[in-house]
Amino acid sequence: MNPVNYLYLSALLFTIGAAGVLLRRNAIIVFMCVELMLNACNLAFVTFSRIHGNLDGQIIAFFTMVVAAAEVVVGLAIIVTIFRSRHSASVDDANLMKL
Amino acid sequence: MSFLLTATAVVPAVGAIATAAVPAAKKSAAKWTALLFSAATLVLAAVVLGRFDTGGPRYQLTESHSWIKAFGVRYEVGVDGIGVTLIALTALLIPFVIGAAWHDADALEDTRLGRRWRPTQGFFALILLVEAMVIISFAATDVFLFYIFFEAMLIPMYFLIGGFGDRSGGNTEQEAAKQRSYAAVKFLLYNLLGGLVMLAAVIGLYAVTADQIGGTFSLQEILSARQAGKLDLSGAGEKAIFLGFFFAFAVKAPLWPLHTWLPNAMGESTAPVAVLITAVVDKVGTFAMLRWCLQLFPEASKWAAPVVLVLAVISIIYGALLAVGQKDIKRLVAYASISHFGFIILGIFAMTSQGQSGATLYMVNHGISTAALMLVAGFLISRRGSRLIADFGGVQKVAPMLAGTFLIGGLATLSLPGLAPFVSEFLVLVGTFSRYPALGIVATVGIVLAALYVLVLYQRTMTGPVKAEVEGMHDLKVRELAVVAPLIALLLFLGFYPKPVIDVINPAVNQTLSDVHKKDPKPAVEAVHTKGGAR
Amino acid sequence: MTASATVHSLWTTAAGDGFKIPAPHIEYAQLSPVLIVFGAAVLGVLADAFLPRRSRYGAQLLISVAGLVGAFGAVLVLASNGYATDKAHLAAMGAVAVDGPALFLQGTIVLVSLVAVFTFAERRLEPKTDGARTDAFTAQGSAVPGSEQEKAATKAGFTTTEVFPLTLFAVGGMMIFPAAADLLTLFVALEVFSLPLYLLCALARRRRMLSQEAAVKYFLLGAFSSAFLLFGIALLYGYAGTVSFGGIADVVSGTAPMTPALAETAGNDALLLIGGAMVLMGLLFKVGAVPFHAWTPDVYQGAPTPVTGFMAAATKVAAFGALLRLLYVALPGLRWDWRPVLWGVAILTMVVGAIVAVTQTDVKRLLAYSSIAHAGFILAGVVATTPDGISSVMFYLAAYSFVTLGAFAVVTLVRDAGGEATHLSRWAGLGRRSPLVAAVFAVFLLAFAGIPLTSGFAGKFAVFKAAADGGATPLVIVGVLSSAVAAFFYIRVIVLMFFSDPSPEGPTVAVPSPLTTTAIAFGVVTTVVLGILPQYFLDLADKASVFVR
Amino acid sequence: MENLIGALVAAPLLGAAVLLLGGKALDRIGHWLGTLLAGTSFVIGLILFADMLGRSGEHRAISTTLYSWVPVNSFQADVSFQLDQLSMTFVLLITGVGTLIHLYSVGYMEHDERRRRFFGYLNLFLAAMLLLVVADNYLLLYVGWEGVGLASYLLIGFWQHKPSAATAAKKAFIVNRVGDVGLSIAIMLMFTTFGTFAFTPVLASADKASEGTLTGIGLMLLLAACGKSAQVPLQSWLGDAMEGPTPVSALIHAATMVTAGVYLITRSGPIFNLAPDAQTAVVVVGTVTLLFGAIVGCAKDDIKKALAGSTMSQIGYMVLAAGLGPIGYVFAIMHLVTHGFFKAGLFLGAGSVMHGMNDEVDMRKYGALRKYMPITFVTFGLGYLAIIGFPGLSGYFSKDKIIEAAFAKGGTEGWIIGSCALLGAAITAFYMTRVMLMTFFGEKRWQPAPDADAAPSAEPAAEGHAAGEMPHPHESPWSMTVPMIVLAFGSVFAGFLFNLNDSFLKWLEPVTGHKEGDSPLSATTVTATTVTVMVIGVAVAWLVYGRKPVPVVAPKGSLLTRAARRDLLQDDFNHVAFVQTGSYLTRGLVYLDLKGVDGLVNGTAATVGGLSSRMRRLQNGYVRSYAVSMFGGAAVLVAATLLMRAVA
Repeated sequence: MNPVNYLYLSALLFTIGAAGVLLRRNAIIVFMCVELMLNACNLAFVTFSRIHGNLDGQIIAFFTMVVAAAEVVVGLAIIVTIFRSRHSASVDDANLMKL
Repeated sequence: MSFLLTATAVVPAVGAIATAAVPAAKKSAAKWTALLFSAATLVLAAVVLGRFDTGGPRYQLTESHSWIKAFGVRYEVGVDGIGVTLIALTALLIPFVIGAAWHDADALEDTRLGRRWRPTQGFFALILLVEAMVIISFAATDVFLFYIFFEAMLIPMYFLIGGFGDRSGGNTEQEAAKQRSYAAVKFLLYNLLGGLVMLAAVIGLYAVTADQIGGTFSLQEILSARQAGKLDLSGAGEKAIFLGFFFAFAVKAPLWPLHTWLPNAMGESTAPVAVLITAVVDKVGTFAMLRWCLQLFPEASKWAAPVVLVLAVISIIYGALLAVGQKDIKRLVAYASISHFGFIILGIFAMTSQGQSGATLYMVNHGISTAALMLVAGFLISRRGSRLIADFGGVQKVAPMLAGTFLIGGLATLSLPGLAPFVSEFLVLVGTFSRYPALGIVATVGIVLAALYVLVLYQRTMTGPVKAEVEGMHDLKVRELAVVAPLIALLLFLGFYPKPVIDVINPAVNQTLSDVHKKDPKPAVEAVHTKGGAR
Repeated sequence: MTASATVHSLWTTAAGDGFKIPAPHIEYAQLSPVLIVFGAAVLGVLADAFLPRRSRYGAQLLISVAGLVGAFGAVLVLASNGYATDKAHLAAMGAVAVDGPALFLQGTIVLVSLVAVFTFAERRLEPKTDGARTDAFTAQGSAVPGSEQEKAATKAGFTTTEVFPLTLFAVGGMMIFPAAADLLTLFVALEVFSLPLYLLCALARRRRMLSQEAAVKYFLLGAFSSAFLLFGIALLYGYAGTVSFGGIADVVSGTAPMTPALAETAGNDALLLIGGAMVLMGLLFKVGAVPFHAWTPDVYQGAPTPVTGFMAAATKVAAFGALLRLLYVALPGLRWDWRPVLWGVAILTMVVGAIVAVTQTDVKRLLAYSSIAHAGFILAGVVATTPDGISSVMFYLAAYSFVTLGAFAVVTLVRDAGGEATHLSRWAGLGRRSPLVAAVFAVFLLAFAGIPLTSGFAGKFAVFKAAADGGATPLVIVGVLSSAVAAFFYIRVIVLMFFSDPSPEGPTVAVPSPLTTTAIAFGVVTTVVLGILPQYFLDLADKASVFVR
Repeated sequence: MENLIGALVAAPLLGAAVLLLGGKALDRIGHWLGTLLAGTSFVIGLILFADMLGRSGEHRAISTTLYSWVPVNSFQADVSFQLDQLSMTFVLLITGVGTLIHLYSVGYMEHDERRRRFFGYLNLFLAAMLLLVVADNYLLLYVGWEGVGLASYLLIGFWQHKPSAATAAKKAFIVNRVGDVGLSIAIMLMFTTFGTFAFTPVLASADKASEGTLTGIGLMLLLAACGKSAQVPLQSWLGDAMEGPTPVSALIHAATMVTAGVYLITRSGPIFNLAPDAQTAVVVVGTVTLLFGAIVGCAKDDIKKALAGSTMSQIGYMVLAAGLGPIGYVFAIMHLVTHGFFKAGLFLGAGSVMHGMNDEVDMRKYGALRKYMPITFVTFGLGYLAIIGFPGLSGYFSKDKIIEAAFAKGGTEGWIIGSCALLGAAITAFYMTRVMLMTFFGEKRWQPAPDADAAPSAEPAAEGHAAGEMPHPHESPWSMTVPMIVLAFGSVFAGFLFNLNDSFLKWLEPVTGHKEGDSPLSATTVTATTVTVMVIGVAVAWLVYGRKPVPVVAPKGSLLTRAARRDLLQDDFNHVAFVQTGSYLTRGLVYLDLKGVDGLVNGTAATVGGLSSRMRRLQNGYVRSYAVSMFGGAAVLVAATLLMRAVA
């Protein structure tokens, strides 16, 4: 099967993720969509690694997972604090600062 | 290499620091420090004038050090006849400005604000700072060096206008403050815009020289390179660069229609500061046209001359007409100055020796005459606490000396023969007429309007029955007389014996003209010279 | 099919005996600046974990300062040993570059961070709580704003000393960022300095709601952009089969040895262009270029002011460093594709930054927009694509960062009951009440406005000159005009401070400890020195303007 | 000898400097000092005159160069003097009459606390006027030209607290400025044409220049002359100039300054001779003015204004003569001198009358004064006879010559201007007789003195008199009568002496040149006609004002009379044509400057501001919209990159 299809898939996933970021209000879900985008990237990396026949892409995938994990830690921490102080995880409620 | 010019600029700078350093309590000490340093500068300027050899090389007392290699910038100073004259003028006027401004900062003193708040010190320090920067820009022979001080000058001026401005504007104190800061901001923005446009042009100039002789800003190098044919500064690009330069200078000068900042600035600042603006700082603009526009871009200058001349004539008439229409003494003088700057620019771009010598002489005379008129006007205004012409009347009855000096200042402004400005104005007119008769004639009409605005001003303020508010007005004090009298004496002297100044200016003008490859037009017929009289 | 075969063979050989994967060779000495900072950061974490609360502050301050000073020393040593010039090369298996730009920018970042740490450690501005001096950071990040818990924490005099190690981690990341020689390192470094910054933003002592909101916005948008960056990396990898800048450049220029797979992907320019654009976007987000600037004002306003200063200064340096390296080392072959695009971005950034700033009413937001405008000016230098361009940008960054730090440091001083008084109207008449502070701020503003004899002018001139030489005259003209607009709002602040009368219940100017004073003084000195005698530093930037690959 | 020329100017200049700068200490002797210095320069003048007579016709002119004034390459102006017969004539007139009027002023200004300053101004005037006539180049002449203008300005407005005086002074200066434009342009034209503007070379090489240029120069000089000499169309200021103290009117606005225009034209003779069109213009101006002034003179009840009108008309004669070229120059100057005597005398007489009549100027409130001020009556009477050209008196000779010359112009225009000149003579006789009758004859029509501030144009108490008291006419002190007597002598005998075997003609000819015109009428015919019309004029005047009493309140009068009272609507015209349009123009420009030029700038600023606040709204605080902008940005970025590649 032609590996290029995996690329299409990853592009699709990336787009879905991006769309989610733009459309969803709940900070957690927005953040999950970002994670989805990262995973789309991983898929792309692995596919390309397969195409090129070298391991760099797969290694990078591992790095990405680690970074994503770290991001989750920090992100959730922040989101949780703001949820606690506002009793809402909707990103639209967080607009004290504007103009 | 002589450090004389640098010294002349450094002394006032040091003076500024010294003045600023005077403790808060010692107001008068600060004033005397400032006066002392300005006097010292005057002495140095006199030495410079003395050391300047009219027969000598074009640029004298030169000095050259590497400064910012990366930008091809050198610290290069040197003066030709034009520069040295204007440096002398600056150094001459500042002591009078300081003397006239003696009490201008007192109103701002406020012990509640603690010892950090030292307006007097700040005020006089700023004046000296301006002097230093102006002197450097007159002496600079490096485009970049000139540009830096041309721009930096704005900041102290800005504070002088906005921070130490006239408190008699508007009906309330708040209104006055609003007008002041409006004027200051307008002044700064106009000139900053001009400066930034010039910055682009400066960079462009660097790019051009970089292509041909390896980037340099040194006037000497550029001129010699052109002489040697290594550098060709003529073409569309250079025209654009010229326009960049000219725009900045036209704003500073100011030339119609870029003039509207001047009436605000002069109206809202105290008379001495107004003098500083119109008699000293603005001269940098016209001076720069002579030194930078014409010498760097002769071709472009000739190309632009017709338009510039028309604008200049418009300035002359327009400024005069608006002066006639003013209700505010200071604004009237401001518009008169616009008219006069029109004459100066006219003379510069007529590209005849009479025109340019006249223009340079005009810068000097206008400096002195406006100083005389404006300072007296300042004394008048400070007495009445208003600058509206309508608030005065019959002053000559109660304060004849004030009225007299005011009248003489006014007569100088309308360039009455026998007073200095006449010589320069006539030279400009002749110089223009001999190449552009039509423009010369239109410009000549300006002298009628000048008579109109000056005499109407004098009539409304000084003559007629004595107004009640004017009754108690006291005549000029000794300090004030000491400030005005020398200026008037100078006006008379230069009116009847301008030769010394002309002899300094003329060689430089001739060199400039030869840069531009322009010769004075020949007379139509060869006159028979039977005997003496005018040769 | 063949490709898959090779992969299988790879596996099999790897599993087979007698096959050793060589251990990577790391030049620790040449990476010492970064390592020292990270070491200090780890040490800080340990200190926070084990030291008693009272002694943490001192220890943290000591560690951070020592670490940064050490790092700076290391940078100097490397530079003096010629690693900036002839010995420049790629260290750590080609992951990190040790060359002129890297060292120059690392030095700048370290110095900036050192000054920033001073402002972090300032403890005289906030009113004491029960005798305990407090700083700009919340007593307990996890406590809900206004809750009992928070009150208790404040009462107990808790302080968030974690900010120091966090800062050090961020600094470490920033130091790698401009030195990263392959896209992976670039991405990791980005995250390493971004994540701590997200947290730092959330830790303000006053106005915590704003602070947290800023953190959320910064985090979400940051993550979003880094996702783009990563996808861009993926595409570039897909195009070139490698993530090392040099490698990509070779493939682009076609000098790389061709495998059939590579021949196939390298033929597909879409991969290259889209990937390049996405990576570019990730970096432009960090420098705050329009249209990726939206986060800047909100985050600058919400974050604790010392953190804002640190971000505004250091992040810009790092991000622009990375941008330069990417464009000059990895994608020089695409110059004709990205230059026009960056032209557009630069113009947009200058204009939007300058214009929107005109109507700002909050000092921090004002400075945010001004930083956007400045990003535009720097971009003008970036697109010059000449050695001059590189050096001028680096000089500008150095000059700009210290001015920015100083400016924000001054902002921390002007306070009223509610903490810092950042609304412009509150600054009216400051020049009367405390002329010195106002004068200093005026100096910074004039530097921002690019008035001659300040570092701002030298930098602006250098950048515009480079741009003009690089044939970007229109950029120069737009830049000049937008600086005129920009001048307007800087001047407005000066007018406010000096020409308008102080309101009776106006804010007071707190007297800072030597720490902040040093920071401000440092700002003033650099502003003046770089303004009047820039030659030495210009030479430095010039010598250090060659990328290794 | 040459150096004395400088002294000639220096003496009064010194006086001016001392009197104006010197403090109150000088108040007591100031007036005598001023008079002394005026006298000094008169004496110097006499010495130079004697010296000049010592030399033969061609070599009488002397010149000296003090120093180089404005040397700019080919533009070389020197401060250098030239004293030839023409200049000498003026020098003597100026210093002579000047000294007398100084003396007169001693008495006249006795009660004015600013007398010292008055004498300072008078001296300043003398200096400037002398500089004007001894300058040897047009630029230096310009200095004197404006100097006298300044002195005139200061003296007309001497009583500055009177708005009318201040206004009159300003008006005089500004109208003169219009003339100065002409002079400036003329000088520029000379410089561009000849490369110099010194009399000798310019006049010597005039024939080399094209006629067009010369005509241009001539017309410009004429414009200048019109300004200074109150010729139509720039005459409007002279009437108002009577606001000044009477001695001033006598010296400046009758005897000397106003004749400067005639000097200028005569001096520039060689140019005009080669520019017939310019000459025609001069003649026309002169003719029109002489009638204009005469008509105005008929209608005025203010004695000084009436005399002013007459001055205007007399100068009209001179200009007319000067316009005739070589046949007229000499007579123009001759009439100028004789007029200097009798008109000065008349003004001083008028001053003396006012002095005695509580500064009343309205002739309708005079009458029968001959009994009360005999000396004044006699001197004034002699002056009167002189001006109407009573046979044997000076006016008779000079005016008669001019009329002859006018006819001698030949052709139709000769007839026209000749008859105009005759008509003028008739009218002169009429209005002067009118003045005479209304002032000295008939019965008393005196009115109680109006209180000082309500006085129409009354000069402030020259002699303290309470409001409401009847005037008690009396003869003036000797310091005033003596000058009048001397001038009377002048007005009687000057003409006769000048014509004694054409001495004056011989005297001036070397400078101005002279040629006899071929008059269609014999000299005797002309003379006879002149006398006849004079008699007619007198008779008519006697019929109107002599036989029946003069009403104290002026009758409504014919349309012409009313127009003449208003200076033939000249001021009204100026008001509409220049003042009003001008003020509209300036007001319009002020508005334009504010709203237009300045508004444009502020408008730009406002636009930026508006743009800014609009763009601000994009920053709406919603993370997701930020994200959208980023996403969009990224999309654009990608698209752009691809596009670049596509176009490349």
